Amino acid sequence: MAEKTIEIEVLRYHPEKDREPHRQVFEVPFTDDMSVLQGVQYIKDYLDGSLSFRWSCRMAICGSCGMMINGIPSLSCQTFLRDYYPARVRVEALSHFPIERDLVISMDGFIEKLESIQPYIIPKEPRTLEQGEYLQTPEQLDAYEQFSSCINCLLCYAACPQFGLNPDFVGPAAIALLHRYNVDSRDGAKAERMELVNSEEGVFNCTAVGYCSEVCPKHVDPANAVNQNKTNSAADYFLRFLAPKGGAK
Amino acid sequence: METYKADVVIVGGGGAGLRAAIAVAESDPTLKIALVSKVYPMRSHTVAAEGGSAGVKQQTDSLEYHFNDTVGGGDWLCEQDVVEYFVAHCTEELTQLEHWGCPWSRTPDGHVNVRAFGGMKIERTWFAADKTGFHMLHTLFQTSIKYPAIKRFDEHFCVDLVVEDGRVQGVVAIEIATGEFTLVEARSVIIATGGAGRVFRENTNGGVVTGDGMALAYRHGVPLRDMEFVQYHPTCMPGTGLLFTEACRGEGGFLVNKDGYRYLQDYGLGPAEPLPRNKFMELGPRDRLSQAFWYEQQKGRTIEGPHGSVVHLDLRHLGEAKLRERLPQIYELAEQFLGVDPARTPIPVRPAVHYTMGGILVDGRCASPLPGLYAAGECSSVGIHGANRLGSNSLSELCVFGKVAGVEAARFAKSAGPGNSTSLQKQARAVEQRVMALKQKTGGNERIATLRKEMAQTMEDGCGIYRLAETMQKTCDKLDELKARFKNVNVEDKSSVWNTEWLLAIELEYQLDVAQTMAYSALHRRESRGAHQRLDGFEQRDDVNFLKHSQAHYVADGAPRIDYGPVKITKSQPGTRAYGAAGEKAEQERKASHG
Amino acid sequence: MSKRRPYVRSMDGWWRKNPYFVEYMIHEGTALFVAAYAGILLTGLLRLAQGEAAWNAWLSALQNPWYICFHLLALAALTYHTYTWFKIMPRTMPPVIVGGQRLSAWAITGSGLAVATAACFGLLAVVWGMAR
Amino acid sequence: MKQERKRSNAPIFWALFGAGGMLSALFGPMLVFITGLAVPLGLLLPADTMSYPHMLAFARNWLGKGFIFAIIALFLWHAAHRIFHSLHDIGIHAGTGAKLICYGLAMLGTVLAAYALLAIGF
Ligand SMILES: Cc1cc2nc3c(=O)[nH]c(=O)nc-3n(C[C@H](O)[C@H](O)[C@H](O)COP(=O)(O)OP(=O)(O)OC[C@H]3O[C@@H](n4cnc5c(N)ncnc54)[C@H](O)[C@@H]3O)c2cc1C
Ligand code: SF4
Ligand code: F3S
Ligand code: FES
Repeated sequence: MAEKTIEIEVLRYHPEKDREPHRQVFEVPFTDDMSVLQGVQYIKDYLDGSLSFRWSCRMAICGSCGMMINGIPSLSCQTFLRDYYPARVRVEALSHFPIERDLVISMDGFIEKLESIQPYIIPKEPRTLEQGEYLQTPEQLDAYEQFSSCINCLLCYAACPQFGLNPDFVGPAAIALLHRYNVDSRDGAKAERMELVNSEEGVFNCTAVGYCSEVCPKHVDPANAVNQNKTNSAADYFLRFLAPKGGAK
Repeated sequence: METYKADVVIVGGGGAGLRAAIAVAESDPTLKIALVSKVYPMRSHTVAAEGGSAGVKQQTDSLEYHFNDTVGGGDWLCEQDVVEYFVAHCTEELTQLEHWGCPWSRTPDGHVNVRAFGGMKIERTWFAADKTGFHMLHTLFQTSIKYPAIKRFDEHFCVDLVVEDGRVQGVVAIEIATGEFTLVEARSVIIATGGAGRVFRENTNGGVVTGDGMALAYRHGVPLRDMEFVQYHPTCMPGTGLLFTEACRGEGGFLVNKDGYRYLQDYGLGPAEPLPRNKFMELGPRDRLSQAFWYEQQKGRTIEGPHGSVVHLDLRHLGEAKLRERLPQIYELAEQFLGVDPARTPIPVRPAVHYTMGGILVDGRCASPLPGLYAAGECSSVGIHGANRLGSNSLSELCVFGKVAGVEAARFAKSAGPGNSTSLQKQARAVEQRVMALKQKTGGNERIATLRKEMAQTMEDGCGIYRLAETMQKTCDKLDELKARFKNVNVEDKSSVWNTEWLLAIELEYQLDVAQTMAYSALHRRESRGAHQRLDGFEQRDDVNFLKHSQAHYVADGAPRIDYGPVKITKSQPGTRAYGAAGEKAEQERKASHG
Repeated sequence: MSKRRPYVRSMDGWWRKNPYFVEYMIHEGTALFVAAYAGILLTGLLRLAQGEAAWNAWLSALQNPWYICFHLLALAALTYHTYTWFKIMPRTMPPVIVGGQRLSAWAITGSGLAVATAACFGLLAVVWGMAR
Repeated sequence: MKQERKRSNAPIFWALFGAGGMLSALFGPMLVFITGLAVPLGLLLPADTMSYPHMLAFARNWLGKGFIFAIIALFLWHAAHRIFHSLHDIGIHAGTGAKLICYGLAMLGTVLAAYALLAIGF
């Protein structure tokens, strides 16, 4: 019996050789339970060792294996070849990011953004270890838990045209994480973080396209975080003259 | 070559490495810390841990119970003084994580909730739904951003340690994005590179879990301890090996064979009851459960699937609502990867390699015999897991001993004098030449993937759940052969930017070293203990000859030399390791004899 | 020297490449009709200020088939705007908790649409009442 | 580590956009139907619904004035904001120019509406 195969078309780019990206098609043995990641791994192992991509966990939690699969930002480890077979699958580095090589994008910009949002608890009331844990009811947990589920896979950035048009936009995932800390009952630094929300790189770059939430593999709903913060920012903008301390500085 | 001068360099940005970095920063904010990781820290494999992290929390629980569970679970091959320190510091560390923002699941009144876990007498496993490792790792990573003293070298691949004047004084790393080398000088070095599960075929580990740090220390003369103890997790996805957390059983899941029978009751874990009971049935320890699977398979009572035999993990009786709340990730994994709705259909599972109990030999303060070198996390053997790790002890270990390693490395750094930069540079250039040679050489004809596959297969054949001298010997021989063939490996890609083929070759060499230590240590341990079970006349535990830690020493161009070190026993004399009703009886007897 | 040379892809024509974006451009495009319709109303208002003759001229201009056509399209566009406006709504507001449960996205969109329908028919009733 | 960030003045435009969007979502379809279809075609509503006396009275009433002003001005601001962003979206980065035209026209419309409503008297 002839083995079944499937064609995978990969957007290749080698900074030391190519002026611009080009497409290359590989024929890969196909089984029903193979993920796109496994297909790409097969290429690397047996057809072309120079193909570069990131991956690790294979279980949709480490966030490294994001790729455009037939034009849609996806985690390649939880996208299955069977959903395309027998048609060809097109694989490309995540949109809107600079391509370092093949399917590897540059993460530098995102990491800077993540660092800029102060992604840590700045306690409302400091507590010593002897005092034990902060009390936090399941409802209080629920207020931010969804936003804390972000695996930094950057699919949402690849989905967001406003980020593509303006790479300085802080963007969906970073704002979701910012929001996660702002609404955590233990945190007291919302005012500090609002400065970034309010800034020209902040939430108002978003035109509520909403595709970021559509592609998010972890149900974070980053669009919700961004758009809630438009309201917060607008309130802050207009009310700063009224509030005793003038809202955020 | 770029040089960066740090005080402490940490290799590994997983839970242990990040916790260590924060500990250094908090113990002395003036120290410069370099955190080197081959992946962005939040990609580290700690991210995949699902079930939870142990720490005594309830009134009904005690440090003594946690101690006894751990030492008994480890089949008495634990360093008991270290276990004592460990259990005494788990809760504090988990509370610290809570203060840093970890979204622990809560009870209705707002306290942190705990769940049951295998081999644990009382519920003491803190959890954040079924994404505990994910939340711990992101909390640690994001918190680490607060400390300006921590300079990260993300996506930098460490290729060697530099040792000078009898102490370690830095590391050499490749910047993956450029292919260029950096020397990070430091007065002390912490290795936190995680486990080595990927030397096996079917495993729960991520692609990055290749034992690099173990191999680095080993090649510099630090022994790897207890490497024969490799944990098989009983409930993994056939084919890929992806994990269904033990919390599935903690929440009340059943394991049934092809007749729908809860077979664990036949292996000293009964009686079978409808509700989960700690240390009974499905909540027995992993080694026992994996062994029971093996016997079921021998008896032909497993189910044949496309990826080998399976049994069923039955969660149906828990109901969709509870599954979605407590085990949401598991629900999605089953749906997406297997097309199984766990509220309606049992999940096919089989054992797969999960955890490396052994590792870099360190004392209770995380110091290795090589001055200035510390290790923490799965790559280390600090002595708390013995012959079998209990689920949820490892995440706690990352925090407790990550911190210890950080504090100790900071202390060492402050007391040690500066190194001689010129000679460190010289060494680093030699490292660069050696590693570049691997890429530049031509004419090789061995494929990386082929060697890797053969290694993984032979490890599975020889060092599986049950072991025989003959097959272990075959595995040892095969590994020797693979090491020889590695000299002939072909790296097609000669370029600099993001040359992952080159990195895979370097990893493969690390893996072969680590695999050898596992196979040879296993061959030499002529008894059955914990995760190391033999069927060739050594079916019993042998405390007279083998209540000892194995130590594998590096021998250039040869097989590792195995010798043994003592086990520290303080409070708990080796006893029978019993679970289920027998376990309960044994405990009562023990209590009675203590008066 | 670093051999890194990250390649930045062009954004040209991005909105044609994915049906999701095409839909986005269409619902953004409803703004053209909103603007044009506001322009017509503004002209009417200016005419009203100029006196009865001017107003009546504007009123009869509205009977021109081109105007009718435009208003048919505008009706479709504004209805679509209403639909998409409330469809995005759940994405833009804080969670609404009712009886300990989060209100689902569809419940929010549904209520929005219900309110809009009520507003429209309320308006019709008021106009009808005033005209009688 | 923290750099100075420039505060965006978008909230003003965004608030107007949002208000106009909400108003047009609530009343838009019916308004179009009434003024653009029902009245010109003589459907459903009495023939003199939008007769001069009726409308004059309406526009002289405080409530009527407010309604007319809100509809015209906010619709314009809503549309201007979207059109401005869409120009950016399709790659016409006219920047300040486009901004001036879009928001400028909305401003002009607002002023004209206010002027007309004042001219109509009370
Ligand atoms: C699927 C799964 C589920 C688990 N569930 C649980 C659980 O519920 N409870 C529990 O207690 N334990 C659990 N464990 C075990 C536990 O998660 C691991 O033991 C632990 O996370 C290891 O953490 P670590 O910090 O030692 O290493 P890792 O998190 O693996 O990090 C290793 C780090 O080292 C870096 N590194 C490695 N090599 C190099 C190199 N050459 N150069 C530079 N950097 C390098 C990597 O980039 C990475 O940052 C689970 C394990 C798995 C696989
Ligand atoms: S918000 Fe969702 S899509 Fe975006 S990075 Fe996080 S997990 Fe990925
Ligand atoms: S896709 Fe982009 S425009 Fe806003 S809603 Fe999401 S951030
Ligand atoms: S490999 Fe980790 S998310 Fe896909």
